[in-house]
Amino acid sequence: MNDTIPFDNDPLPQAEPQSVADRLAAEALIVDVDGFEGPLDLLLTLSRTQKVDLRKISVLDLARQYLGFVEKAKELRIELAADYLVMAAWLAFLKSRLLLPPDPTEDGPSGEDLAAHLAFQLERLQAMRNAAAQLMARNRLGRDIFVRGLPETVERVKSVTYTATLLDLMQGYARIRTRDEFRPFVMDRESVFTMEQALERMRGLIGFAGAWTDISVYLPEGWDNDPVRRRSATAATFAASLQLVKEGKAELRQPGTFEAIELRRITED
Amino acid sequence: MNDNAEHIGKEEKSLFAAPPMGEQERMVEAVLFASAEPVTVRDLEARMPHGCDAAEALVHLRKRYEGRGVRVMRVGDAWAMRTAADLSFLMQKETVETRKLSRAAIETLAIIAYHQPVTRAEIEEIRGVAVSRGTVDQLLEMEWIRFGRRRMTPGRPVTFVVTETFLDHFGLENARDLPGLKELRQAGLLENRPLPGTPQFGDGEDEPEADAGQSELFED
Amino acid sequence: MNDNAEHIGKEEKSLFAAPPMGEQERMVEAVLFASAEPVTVRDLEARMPHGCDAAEALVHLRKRYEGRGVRVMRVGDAWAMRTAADLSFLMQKETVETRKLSRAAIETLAIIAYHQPVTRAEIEEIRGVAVSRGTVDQLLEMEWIRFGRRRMTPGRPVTFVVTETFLDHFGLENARDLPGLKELRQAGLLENRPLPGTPQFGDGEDEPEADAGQSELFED
Repeated sequence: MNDTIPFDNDPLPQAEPQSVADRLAAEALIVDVDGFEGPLDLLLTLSRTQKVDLRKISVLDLARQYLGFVEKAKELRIELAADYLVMAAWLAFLKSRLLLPPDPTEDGPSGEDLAAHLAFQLERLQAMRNAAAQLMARNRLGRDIFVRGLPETVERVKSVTYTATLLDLMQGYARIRTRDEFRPFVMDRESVFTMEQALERMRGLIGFAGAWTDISVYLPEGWDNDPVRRRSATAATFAASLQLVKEGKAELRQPGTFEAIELRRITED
Repeated sequence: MNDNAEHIGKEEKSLFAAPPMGEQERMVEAVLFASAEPVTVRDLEARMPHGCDAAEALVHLRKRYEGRGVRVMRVGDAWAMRTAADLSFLMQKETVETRKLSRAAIETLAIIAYHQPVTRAEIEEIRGVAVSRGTVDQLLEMEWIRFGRRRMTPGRPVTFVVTETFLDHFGLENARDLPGLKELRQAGLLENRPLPGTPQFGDGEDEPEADAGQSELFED
Repeated sequence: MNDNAEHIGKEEKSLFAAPPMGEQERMVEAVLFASAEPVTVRDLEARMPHGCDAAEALVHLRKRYEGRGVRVMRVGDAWAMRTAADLSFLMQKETVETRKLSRAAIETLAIIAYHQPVTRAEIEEIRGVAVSRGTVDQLLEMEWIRFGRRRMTPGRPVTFVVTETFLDHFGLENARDLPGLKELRQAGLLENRPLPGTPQFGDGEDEPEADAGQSELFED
């Protein structure tokens, strides 16, 4: 790359463009400064005045042109954005590096390396611009190429498949067939005489029990024929009797094992 | 000629002969493809270079698409391209979702399988709950049950039986292969012991009925 | 066979041979024809009967439409039918007014297309100017670019890549077909060359990823 940067011994120390046409062009550039997309864009435009392949561009010339442009802008009191000035400073530095013989004590990249990089950046930007132009010039959808005018939408059909296994089936059947066996326990109220019922009945009757009386006398009517009903009524009446004894309203006695249980009221005096 | 036609503007073209029929056919093809609505012959010709015969191009185009996945169709007095009717299934994206049959459906199905032929009233008696129309319809639709002979009782109620599809699905040779209550119990599907004296289906008493069912299982 | 195939459910169909290639070609034709969007081979096969080879059917179909008014075009991993470019003069009616893109947007788009995956900093480095948020947003909104993988460098910057919509719009089969891509690469103009003397992150580290760029273009 180095050989592509000609070190012309340009006698003109200042950055003035060489011809009237160039000068006019530079002024046109300044007027148009807002139209540039940054310093690189400006450099690329300036490089066109060299009318050479970007690979053979004279970066030194370009730096001069740019610095001249910035000078001119200052004279015309045109405010340049900061990045234009940063580029100007950098190009001034590059220019000095390119013009002065390399200082062996200094490290860092040589002027040639920096110049080559700038040339590369310009070439790459130009290449991208060309590519963009080529891209935009392609046959484009909606302008040159067209899609189906009446697209058919894909209908989404959701179908549901139901499944069941033989086990499901058998379990289902088993569930139904055994429902009776599984039914919750419910007392058969028909044949049950509760203690509460017996107690209520006995409270009403106890007043008359001045003498010892067999508690079977207190069984409600109609509960002594059916054995199931009699059992329930007997148990309830006995439990109610115990309750009355507990309350101190009656006393109980049983003369002997399996003999009749007798009840008598306690008179309060 | 073909190349020329592309480089010469519309106005100049009219000075020359119309493009060859093959080219006209391509034009009609592209317009019909890209147009959002059917296009009349007049519209076609208005868009095509001077001297074109859209009607003739359409005849060729139509022939070209015969038997293809796309058809050239007449819509009123206009023309349009449409996908072939027999390929309409491609325009649907099917998603199949597998769901478990509801408990009501399984129970109804089980009763039909074990007691067929069985009437709706009998199913309700066994389940102890009304059988919804949807449940029976679903099973009919799945082709797991079908109507059997009418019962020769007052009202001549319709009966239900299971189908061959049902047997296929459950891997049964016939409905008699369904395990009886005894086997269900042995398999641990029934845990408690039955109350003494409760008549059991599939235990002896039901056999003749089940047998009768089988004979008419695949009647038509 | 054909008739049968239509009456048998999808699962059972797999037991039979796939439809003949001519039939498969018709199916692909119908699906591509009906869709305005490119359709992937995978989508095609998902919609076609089991055992179909959409890729092979596409080869036949593409040949069949060669030179027609409508073309079968590849767009990345997908396929679409589009009118032939030389017939655009017939389509004034269908022409879509595209939003005019700014010069910055066009350049940014080109840089993303040619350098993808590329970070915002890299775009700015190439253009020598900051990329405005609006420019990127516009391209994202048009679905011409999307976010790619994050770069494995400090800050894990996001990258941009072009989309299938981009390819479709510009009639590109894939991003490798970008005009002049090979020449640009050979000229070293797609390299991310750092300014001499400045340490650059991800030197070398990025190379394999940049290479992978083309292949991972349509990663999911």
